[in-house]
Amino acid sequence: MFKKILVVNRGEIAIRLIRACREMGIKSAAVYSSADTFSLHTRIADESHFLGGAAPSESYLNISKIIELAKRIEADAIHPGYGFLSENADFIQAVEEAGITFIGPSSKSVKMMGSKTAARELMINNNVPIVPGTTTPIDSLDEAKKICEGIGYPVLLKASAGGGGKGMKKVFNSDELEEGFLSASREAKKAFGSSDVYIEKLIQNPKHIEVQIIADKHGNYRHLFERECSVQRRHQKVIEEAPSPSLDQETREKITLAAINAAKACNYHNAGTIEFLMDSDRKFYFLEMNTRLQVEHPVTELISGIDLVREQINIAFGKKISFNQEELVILGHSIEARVYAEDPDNNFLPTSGKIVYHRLPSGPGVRVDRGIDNGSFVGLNYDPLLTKLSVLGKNREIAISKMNIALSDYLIAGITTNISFLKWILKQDKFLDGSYSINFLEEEFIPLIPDKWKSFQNLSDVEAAALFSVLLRNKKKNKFDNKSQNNYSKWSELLNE
Amino acid sequence: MFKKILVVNRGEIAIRLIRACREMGIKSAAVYSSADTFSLHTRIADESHFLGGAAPSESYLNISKIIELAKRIEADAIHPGYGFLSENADFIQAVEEAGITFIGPSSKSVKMMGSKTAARELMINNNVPIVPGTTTPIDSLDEAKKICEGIGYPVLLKASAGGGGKGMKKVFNSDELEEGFLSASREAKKAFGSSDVYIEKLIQNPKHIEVQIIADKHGNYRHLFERECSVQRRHQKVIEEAPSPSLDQETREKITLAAINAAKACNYHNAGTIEFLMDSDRKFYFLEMNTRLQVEHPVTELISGIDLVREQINIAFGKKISFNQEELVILGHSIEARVYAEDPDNNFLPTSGKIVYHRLPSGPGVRVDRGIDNGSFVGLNYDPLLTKLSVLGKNREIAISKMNIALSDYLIAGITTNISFLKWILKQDKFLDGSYSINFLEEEFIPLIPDKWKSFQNLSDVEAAALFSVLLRNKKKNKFDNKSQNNYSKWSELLNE
Amino acid sequence: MNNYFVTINDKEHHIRYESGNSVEINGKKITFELADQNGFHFSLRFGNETYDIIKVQESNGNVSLLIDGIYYEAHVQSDLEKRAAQLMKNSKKQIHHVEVRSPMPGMVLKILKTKGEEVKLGESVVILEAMKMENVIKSSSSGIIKEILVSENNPVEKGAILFKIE
Amino acid sequence: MNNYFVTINDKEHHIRYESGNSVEINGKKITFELADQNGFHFSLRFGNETYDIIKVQESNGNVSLLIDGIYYEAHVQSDLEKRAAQLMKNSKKQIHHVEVRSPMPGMVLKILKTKGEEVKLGESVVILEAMKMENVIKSSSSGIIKEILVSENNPVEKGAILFKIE
Repeated sequence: MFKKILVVNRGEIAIRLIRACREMGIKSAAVYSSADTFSLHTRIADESHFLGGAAPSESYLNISKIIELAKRIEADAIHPGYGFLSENADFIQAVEEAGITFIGPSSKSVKMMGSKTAARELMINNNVPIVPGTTTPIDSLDEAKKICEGIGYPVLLKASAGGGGKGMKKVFNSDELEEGFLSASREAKKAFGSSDVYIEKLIQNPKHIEVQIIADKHGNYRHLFERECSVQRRHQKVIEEAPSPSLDQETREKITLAAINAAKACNYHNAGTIEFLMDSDRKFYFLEMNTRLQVEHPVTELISGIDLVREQINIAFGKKISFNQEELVILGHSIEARVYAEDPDNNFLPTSGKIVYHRLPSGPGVRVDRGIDNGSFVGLNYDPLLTKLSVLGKNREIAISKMNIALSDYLIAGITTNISFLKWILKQDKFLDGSYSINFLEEEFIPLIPDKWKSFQNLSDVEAAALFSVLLRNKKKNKFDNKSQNNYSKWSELLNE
Repeated sequence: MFKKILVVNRGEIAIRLIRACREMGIKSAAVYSSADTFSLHTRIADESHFLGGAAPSESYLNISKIIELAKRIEADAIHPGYGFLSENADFIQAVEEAGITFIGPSSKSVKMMGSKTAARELMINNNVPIVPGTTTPIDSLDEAKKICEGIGYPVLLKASAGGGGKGMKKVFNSDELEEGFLSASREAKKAFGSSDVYIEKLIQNPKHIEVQIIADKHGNYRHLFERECSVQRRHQKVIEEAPSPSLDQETREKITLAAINAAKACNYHNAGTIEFLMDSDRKFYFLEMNTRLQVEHPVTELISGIDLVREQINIAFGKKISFNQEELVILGHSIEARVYAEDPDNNFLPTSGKIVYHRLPSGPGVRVDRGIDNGSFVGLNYDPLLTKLSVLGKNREIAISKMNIALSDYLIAGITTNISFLKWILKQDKFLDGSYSINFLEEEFIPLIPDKWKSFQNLSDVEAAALFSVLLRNKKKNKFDNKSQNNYSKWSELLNE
Repeated sequence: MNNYFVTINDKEHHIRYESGNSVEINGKKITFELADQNGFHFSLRFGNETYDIIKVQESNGNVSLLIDGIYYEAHVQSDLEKRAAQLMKNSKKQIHHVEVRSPMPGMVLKILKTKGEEVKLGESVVILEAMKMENVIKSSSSGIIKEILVSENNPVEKGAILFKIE
Repeated sequence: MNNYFVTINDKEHHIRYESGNSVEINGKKITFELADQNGFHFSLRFGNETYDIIKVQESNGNVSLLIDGIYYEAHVQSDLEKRAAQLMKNSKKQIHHVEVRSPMPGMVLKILKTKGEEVKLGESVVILEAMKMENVIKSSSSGIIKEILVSENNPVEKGAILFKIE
């Protein structure tokens, strides 16, 4: 087995990977930027190495520094996690050329799937259904206009090299096209260095269904069922579940088969995810393939009993997949909620601060993947994901119930998070009956501004006023320790009269 | 379903039960003594009620107060947890007579199993193998001498009404009998109010194997496989696992059948545990039946996927068991470690203090059941169990590995715990190869005093000295906040020179 | 001063502090038990109900709390402050001003409204580039744009006023 | 004073504090990075190794830490204290006294040794009743019982001296 794995990531996923190494008796090496000097992942790894400044280009995205480090510390494998360099074919090629094993697919597979337009062509050739649209980047606004008239509005403009919702715009009629096209190109250029944009027919109110697959270097392919990730805000997933509440067994068989065909088409090995859009008739269309471990992999691990990271590492080493397709059964229903450092009351903009109090949820059926600890500072340099809460219940109703309890138990002080928002989602009819589409949040949540929380409060106004006043009373008697938080001036004024 | 369940317990098990109520949409009512005013279980319950003083007799053992409370708040069911009143037939009868459902067996079943000697007789009549010995209490030292000569030394003296190791003494020859008999009687009298003691043949180096069973009020009986709980110190379990590393399938079938026969013999309904001793030839002997939820139930829940508390509540309400015997498969290997407020360096005596920092372990396959939180005060009034860490892995090796990581991740400041001791256990050959018996800790650990930790340290002396000196250095520069801890006088002296 | 006014969901409640573990709210006396777990996290009991409370923020008399994980906000004033505010309000002839502030540092990419234009609650007013994303800043109030304090392609600090709405 | 002695596992190490993030140990200079997470929990890095350290206890120069969850203890002395201790030791003719203390409040049920009797490391000396259990107190040293300070059926406080061993 590998002697030492270099984990080129941070936050909760770095910790997930380091734990897997420790479990397998492999030495783990972490990396950190100047913004992560003592972040949790550096403390639990066997060793940790400084890369450079807080800007990703100086640290987590710096290919030459990472390759140099891997050689120097004699790491025989590199795990990229998700984001950062995980789908960067140049990086993978550099790793391969340095004689180090990349825990992931070959650079060739990644290249085949890296361009959305090339991937669409590949799917067409392999009988995987795709959304009608262009397979090559659009050169000009004129060309865009012609294409849109061809496939009919509404359409979706997408960055060719994109992901995570950046460079993605919906256009409902020809009047909106110009602004949408320019905005998408600008964002694409800034986020990915290429302003290439392509056009797709917009499937209205679709569900986001994705299939987890895994493949080894011996030509074995397995699927681990589907996940539903339609609870999205600006194309960022917020809550995921497995299995999907909307799939029947027939569609499950079709969609998992399509996913395996997609993986075979690019001669894939490693864990991977094939994303589909599904319309209300359960017709599904290939969206893209993520050639890496996915943020939401815990829900699949929980319902399948398979450790995907362990499989990834074994596969990269040349071992075969440890299970047969027939052995897998769906063990229950799993839900994941992403706890972000962002403020639902303030356009979901990222928040920062020092975590002065952190109470994790616990109990049967609760899994916590977290990147933070008491005392951690959360800055604005990186993805605002703090913690993933996942639950496993015998059925969906129990899973929702467990998630509600876990979210209530999770207390964080010192930074604003989206926990209240997550709890709000779990109470919505469209979520409870499973009918939600990817437009759910935009339709249901956004119009509530600014009174969105009130419907959710379960104390009467008098009860709440009483609670506030008792805390005031307490403060009057015992001066607060204001060292770790700010903005207390007014409160103090009130009490010092 | 029940409208409101009164949970008559405290600590981690009260929290486990309150969570189950919340999951099932049942109102939960907690109780507390003056030592538990704001303990975690009172905060997560829907309502909480004061019982009385810190002494258990004034609160958690006060039958009349509890019955009065249950009536007043209109609880339609009572869950006793484990310990306290959970196996008190008088209490159960009082609950039954008050027209409230007891979530547990009938008082009649408990009475049948409550006296160890009566239980032994019942087992003999139902073809469940028992350890040779007396079935009636011993009246005098003379009688004890005669019996011991009959069954042969070594013998074990046990309190008839006992449990948890109290009133239990090993006697290896006739010289030791008098002291052992008197000591066992004394302890029995103090702990249980009755000095009745009986005598059993001592099985040397046995394993403690117990079978989880569950039965409903419709005559359905199921077993949920076995647990091995041989890692014991003074008859208190420390680490448990499921399945047992020492059982073969043939013995598993025999012992689970014997367990179901034992449960049938007392016309049982509810979750219950039949404890056996198993010798090196895998011959097993009935030890006792615990007519309640067991501390170590999480390992069974993890390997079976069954929620035992949910089943208990449904069964008490009159529902049938939710699964068939054939549906159950062993999903993996599970281990539980009990984190106690006790000092392994000081005869394992209980410790107390305020928890000023609490970092819970997390990650895939880790379950945490805890009764404490940041800021909790741990006193000496009750059982020193703080937290149960349980893990599920595909096999025993992975489970051990996960437990090692969980124990490393679990940091507690403000109170001495046995975490180091638990880590020590997980490194021992006899634990790793599964050959340990119930004498394991006494034979392996106790002789190490007082240098037991040194073999376990993985830093060189110089490295450790460097760490100590850096902390000293830091202290010199930045004065500590000494408010929450004491005993810093000398340290301050050192630095103020 | 022992008199305070707590406004929640636009309803004002009169609080009078009593001695010991009791306060009077709207003339009704209530008793409580309170535990300060660590300065930010409190446990509070009224009767049989126990609440875990996390203080989220407080500034200018606006206090927000998570009570058993659910978000509440209130405006807290002493009677002195209340009278002062009343006077201010009268002198300003009850014109309601709202400032739309930048929630984070970034670059103003586009300003979608002009001075004097009408704007509705929730309508987009500025596109701010931050975190490599284009973030749409929406108006937190309806009214007329009175003043625009930023310009396109210029950076803004967190908390900087973008617009004033009347 | 910048000179200290840290004794771990009976080996003494000489520490000299340097300026900035470095100390000298046994003549070798090492640099470090340290983060005080909350007064009890520290993160410390030497080279590529990062340690999570929890302070367990400190009294009379004896310091115990959990370093990545593993227990370590050390005796820390300044050079002044070291010299004082040496003098004390010489004046007492190197007789080593050990006191066996009660680890918790309880009732002395039985005393198993008499004055002048020999006792071995780990041997039982007292049976203490506490928490409704009979707790056997073992000797933390070998030697001769010099003095017994408690009697049967009498209560003892936590930390009270039970025996002195010479």
